Amino acid sequence: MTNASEPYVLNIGPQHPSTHGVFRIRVVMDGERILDLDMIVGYLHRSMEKLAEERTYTQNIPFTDRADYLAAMSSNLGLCLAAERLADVEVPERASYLRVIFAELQRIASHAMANGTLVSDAGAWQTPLLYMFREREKILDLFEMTCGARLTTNYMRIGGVAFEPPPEFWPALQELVDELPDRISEYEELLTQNEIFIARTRGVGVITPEDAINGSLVGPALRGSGVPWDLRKAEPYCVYDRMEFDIPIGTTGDVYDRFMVRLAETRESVKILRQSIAGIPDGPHKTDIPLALRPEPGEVYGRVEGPRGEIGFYLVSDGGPAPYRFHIRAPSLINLSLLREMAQGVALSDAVVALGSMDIVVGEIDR
Amino acid sequence: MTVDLSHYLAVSGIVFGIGVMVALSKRNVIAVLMGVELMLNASNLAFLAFSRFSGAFQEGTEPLAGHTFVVFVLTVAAAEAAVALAMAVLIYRKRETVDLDRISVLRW
Amino acid sequence: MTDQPLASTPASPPAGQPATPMAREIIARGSLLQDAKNVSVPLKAAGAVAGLVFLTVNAAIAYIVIDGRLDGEWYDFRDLGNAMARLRAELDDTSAGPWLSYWVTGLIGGVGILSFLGGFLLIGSWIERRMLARFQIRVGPDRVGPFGLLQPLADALKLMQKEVLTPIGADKALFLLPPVLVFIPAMLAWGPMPWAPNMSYLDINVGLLYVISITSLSVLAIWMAGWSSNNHYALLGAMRTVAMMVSYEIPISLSLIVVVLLTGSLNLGEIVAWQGEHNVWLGALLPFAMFTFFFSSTAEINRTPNDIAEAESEIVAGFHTEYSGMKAGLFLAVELGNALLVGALLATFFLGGYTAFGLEEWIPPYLILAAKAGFGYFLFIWLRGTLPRFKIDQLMNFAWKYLIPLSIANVLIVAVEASIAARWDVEGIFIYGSFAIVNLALTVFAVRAWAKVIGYTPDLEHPVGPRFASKIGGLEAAREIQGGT
Amino acid sequence: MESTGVVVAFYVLSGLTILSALSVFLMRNMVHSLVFLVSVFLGMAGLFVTLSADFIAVAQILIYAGAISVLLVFAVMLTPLASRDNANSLYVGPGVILGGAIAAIVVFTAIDVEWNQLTGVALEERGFVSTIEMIGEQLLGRYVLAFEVASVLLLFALLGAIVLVTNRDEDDETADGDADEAATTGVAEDTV
Amino acid sequence: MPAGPTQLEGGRVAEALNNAMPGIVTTSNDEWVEVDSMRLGEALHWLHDSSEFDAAQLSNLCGVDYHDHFAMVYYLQSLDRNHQIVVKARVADHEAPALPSAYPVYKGALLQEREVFDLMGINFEGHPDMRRIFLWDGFPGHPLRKDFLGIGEGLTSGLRRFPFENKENPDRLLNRDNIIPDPSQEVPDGWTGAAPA
Repeated sequence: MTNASEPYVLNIGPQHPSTHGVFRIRVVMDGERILDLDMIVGYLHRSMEKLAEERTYTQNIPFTDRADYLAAMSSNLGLCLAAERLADVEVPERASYLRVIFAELQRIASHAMANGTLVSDAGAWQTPLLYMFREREKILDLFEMTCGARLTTNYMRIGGVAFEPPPEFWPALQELVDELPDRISEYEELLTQNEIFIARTRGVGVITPEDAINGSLVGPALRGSGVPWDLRKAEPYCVYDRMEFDIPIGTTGDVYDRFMVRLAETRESVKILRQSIAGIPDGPHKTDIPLALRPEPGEVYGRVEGPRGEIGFYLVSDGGPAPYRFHIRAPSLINLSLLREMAQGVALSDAVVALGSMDIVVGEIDR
Repeated sequence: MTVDLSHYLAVSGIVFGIGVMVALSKRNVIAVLMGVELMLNASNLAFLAFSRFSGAFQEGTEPLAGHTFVVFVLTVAAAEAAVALAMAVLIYRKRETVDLDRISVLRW
Repeated sequence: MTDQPLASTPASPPAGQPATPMAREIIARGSLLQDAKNVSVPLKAAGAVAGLVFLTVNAAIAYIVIDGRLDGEWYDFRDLGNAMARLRAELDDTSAGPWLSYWVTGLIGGVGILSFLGGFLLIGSWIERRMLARFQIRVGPDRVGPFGLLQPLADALKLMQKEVLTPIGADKALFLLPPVLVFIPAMLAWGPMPWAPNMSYLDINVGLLYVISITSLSVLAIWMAGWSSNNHYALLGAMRTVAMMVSYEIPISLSLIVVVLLTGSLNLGEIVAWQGEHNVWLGALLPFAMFTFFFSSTAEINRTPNDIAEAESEIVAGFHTEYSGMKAGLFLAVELGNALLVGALLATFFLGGYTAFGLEEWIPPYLILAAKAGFGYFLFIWLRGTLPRFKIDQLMNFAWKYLIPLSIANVLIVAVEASIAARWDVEGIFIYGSFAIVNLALTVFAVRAWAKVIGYTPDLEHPVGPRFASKIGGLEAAREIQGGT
Repeated sequence: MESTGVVVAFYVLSGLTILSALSVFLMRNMVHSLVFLVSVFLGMAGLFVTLSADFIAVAQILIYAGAISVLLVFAVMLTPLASRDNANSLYVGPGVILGGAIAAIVVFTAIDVEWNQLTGVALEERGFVSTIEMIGEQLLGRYVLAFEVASVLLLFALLGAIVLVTNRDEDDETADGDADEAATTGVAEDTV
Repeated sequence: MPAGPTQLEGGRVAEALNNAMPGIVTTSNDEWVEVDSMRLGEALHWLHDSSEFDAAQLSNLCGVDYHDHFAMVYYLQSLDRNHQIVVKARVADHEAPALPSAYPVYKGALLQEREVFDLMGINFEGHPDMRRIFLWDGFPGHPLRKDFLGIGEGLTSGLRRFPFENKENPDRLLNRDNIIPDPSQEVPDGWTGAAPA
């Protein structure tokens, strides 16, 4: 009865089960259908970019943990790469391998979280989420035994990594890598053939490749639309140029494709983990840098392929020990550029699932 | 202390009268429909009372004719409510009002 | 970000005063014990009397069940109806007359049902949470009491202590009523349930219609709850519930009309007796009706996969978003009770009720029925732990385009079979066995055929796994890959 | 009917019914009067039970309290907030007078006329008879033509309701509205 | 060499731009090309449409405050060619800075420009809804400007020396050199800037 009911305003969030974090949407609805949508963020704003101007480059690494608290390793790596390129710091090879290992582990953990919450938004009462937390717990245990922290790791350093992993790290990692493919196929059996899940996600929140590129979408959101773009191959950092892996891409760019792309990327990450475990050389795990790193004046934009896409760091140095300008290019925020177009005219249930498929982290949106 | 046919008929008559009041004096189409439903209920009660107290269960007499009539009344009431409410919704869509004082023309 | 201006620092409270108005209000409100002290004396007395009556009647039931003797004479303890009959006979002989026996037996029966349900509500949530934990490789509640058995009690106490809020702008009267109004049908619907050959609290001829109509009453209470909450989530949930319930009344009625056609009675006891006498479960004869009843019931009582009325990921808690404290507790209790009720109805209509192929001669039939109802309840938990949620339009389409036409066809087919069974007096096993086979084949065929007719095909030709690209690229590469396949 | 239970039940139920009907007339809020209308239906069902019309009572609950009231709910929710008051029209005076006159006349007639009816023991010994079989036989025996006509009427009411409220310009995804008019008639059809 | 590995020569982009639209490029070096701020829109549009550069995606966008002017930095990238183009625009007006919005060309600029407007105070003309995104309406000032803390002309709130690098004069993070001494209350000589015990 669309034209017999009056439009009304529904206020979703800041505390709502399906806005992962303190994220608020003001929706104008007509019955079950969304007419207009306004995104209200900033409840978690900590003004990191301003604070960073008063800390040295090394002191800024913890901020990147707090920005994307689900993919701390990748954010650390991004800042370290940018700062190294700015200050011409050489990174030993073992450190690069360690960085690859931890970044891929982080990717697997983050994708497990993203897919689990997506399925919870589709209404499965947390069962897939908790299944996917199994491997995430194991990965976080690996982080803990290496750097002492599970979530905000603060592990990467300019010129390498902070610590050498303990000897019991490697057998645990090998065991995890051996069991991961079976687990992933378990999830595929659990969900990808489930007709209710397919009916909820196929054809929902479709993004065409043109819109995805023009809307600055990155990561699985871009690859789900069928654009084979991955920074690990576009400008290979660390030792990704030596790794053999493929880029999974979707077909129609709907929620189901993003889900499947994330699931397949975990398989590719397992491949990369195997190769890097096989090929990691001995040697120092970091080069010593001066306590007060003073790059000569200049600017740099370093970027890595995080679980949510391109995490970029734009640093301007004026010769001082602290960056003159410190900007984080947050994929979670920029992937939401198309949220309004995606949500207009669809039902509330579809909008919730589409938002979940963009895999936002509010700490990174607000910074 | 006893209860017989006249009591039931009295209750039926009172409810019917209230139904007439509602149906005649309300401005909202839906309220008028409520009055009609009240009247139908009252008539059902009268049917059942007659059927009960006039030896409906006797052999030879017409068994439960009143009940059968009530079944038909229920049927017609359901149909009438469905169509009337559909028309009310349609009128609101076309005329943006369900006020009987403002709905003065039959075709538009 | 938001629209409010800069927050000014609050003035420091005077010494000895609680800091915030909220704290002052809480301290002024006092604790649960103080509230209990403030209850007026007659209310206390009435509560004490009611509790005493409840306990004594329960003790009487326990005595009858355990001791199994009534004035020195043994009776068949497998059927408590006999005990009630004896008791009624004893009381009829007394000078008080028949009304005393009516009241006493009615009170005992009602309190029996209530205490059974209360016991289930106490244990049911624990069962559900533990089973869900097992499904989700968790442990579940295991802290309060042995194996966490006292967890529901702790939850109930917590809910009682919580403040019962009434939102601003809510319709006070209509907001107060619904928790009670949804509780009443959930209790009444247990009336005609046959626990044993003559052990049924409300043995009426229209039992089946009675169950349908009574359960259809709760939709109004739910709508009142959602409408009076002055909350858009609640209103959305209420309207979803109303639309879904009136849509799924029809498949339920049709699937039960089939049962009536075969058994030739609306009386639940006779339906069960028919199954016991022919040694056949109607579920085997009418697979499609059983599926329709089960699926539609999940929609009626808001269980996964059809719990769109309280979809926590879309509309926070649906129609009872604004309810807090014991009011919300009542809603949750009604959900548990309804799950068990649907399990019991499923057992009664389709799984042979209290009969179990002669086993009811040896173990009490009411235990058999309770076991079958528990099985239905387990099915609900299983679904909840496994399946995602539908969308409301998908549910509506499923009801109107799929269930209802097939149910009508089912009614026609079973009418023909019933007339056949009525005319031929062949050995029951042959004719009903043939019916079972025919119905199963027809169901499988008709489901697939109708799916083709209405153009529903599961979307599996879409490549389930994503494609893989070995080289990067942009729009051109994407178009090329799309064109390549 | 002298038995105390029936007498008490009659007076309680009739009081409930009449008071609820009056509040349907008096309530200023459409939703409140709708709730009272439902209680009128339930009280009527109770009165039917005292008349030992079990099938009709249950059908009353199912059709009126279960279906038609839900239909009214949808009609009320689909009309805007502005027109949800239960205001009286210009004809309130004549309406009240006419309704009161009808009620008075019927009550007077009912009490005054000496009905030729069974009472007391003659009624009690009839006892309670299950009405379903007899109604069924009547519907498919003597009144079969009326039965068919009623079913056809229901079918056309269903189709008409669907046709009336279908949006022709735009397809309606969540087919609430037309679904529910159809639902009500469908339920009624099943129970007949 | 801080330039990105796939970054294009600024000079090449500059001459291509100048051939297409004479006089649009103000300066350029091997990293970036700076265009006339008023004609930024058409420059982005040309780069987006040109088959040679094919700047299909706006990768990153941020503003820098240089005390007397702002610099807006646009990182455009071509996914098919796999290269990156850095376009800068100089916003001379430090009081009421304004720029043409990139939204008509790149939808991805929607939220990034709102962020810049919120934190840096640069107003983008042609943006569909130019509102604060993180901070609430009525928040005084724009935090990412160097003069946000009111430290005064030419003095930044940045870090001059690494803390405790200079043993005899340990600094707090906010350097005392950056603070204009308030004549009303003179800084005592013994004040080391360390946190009071």
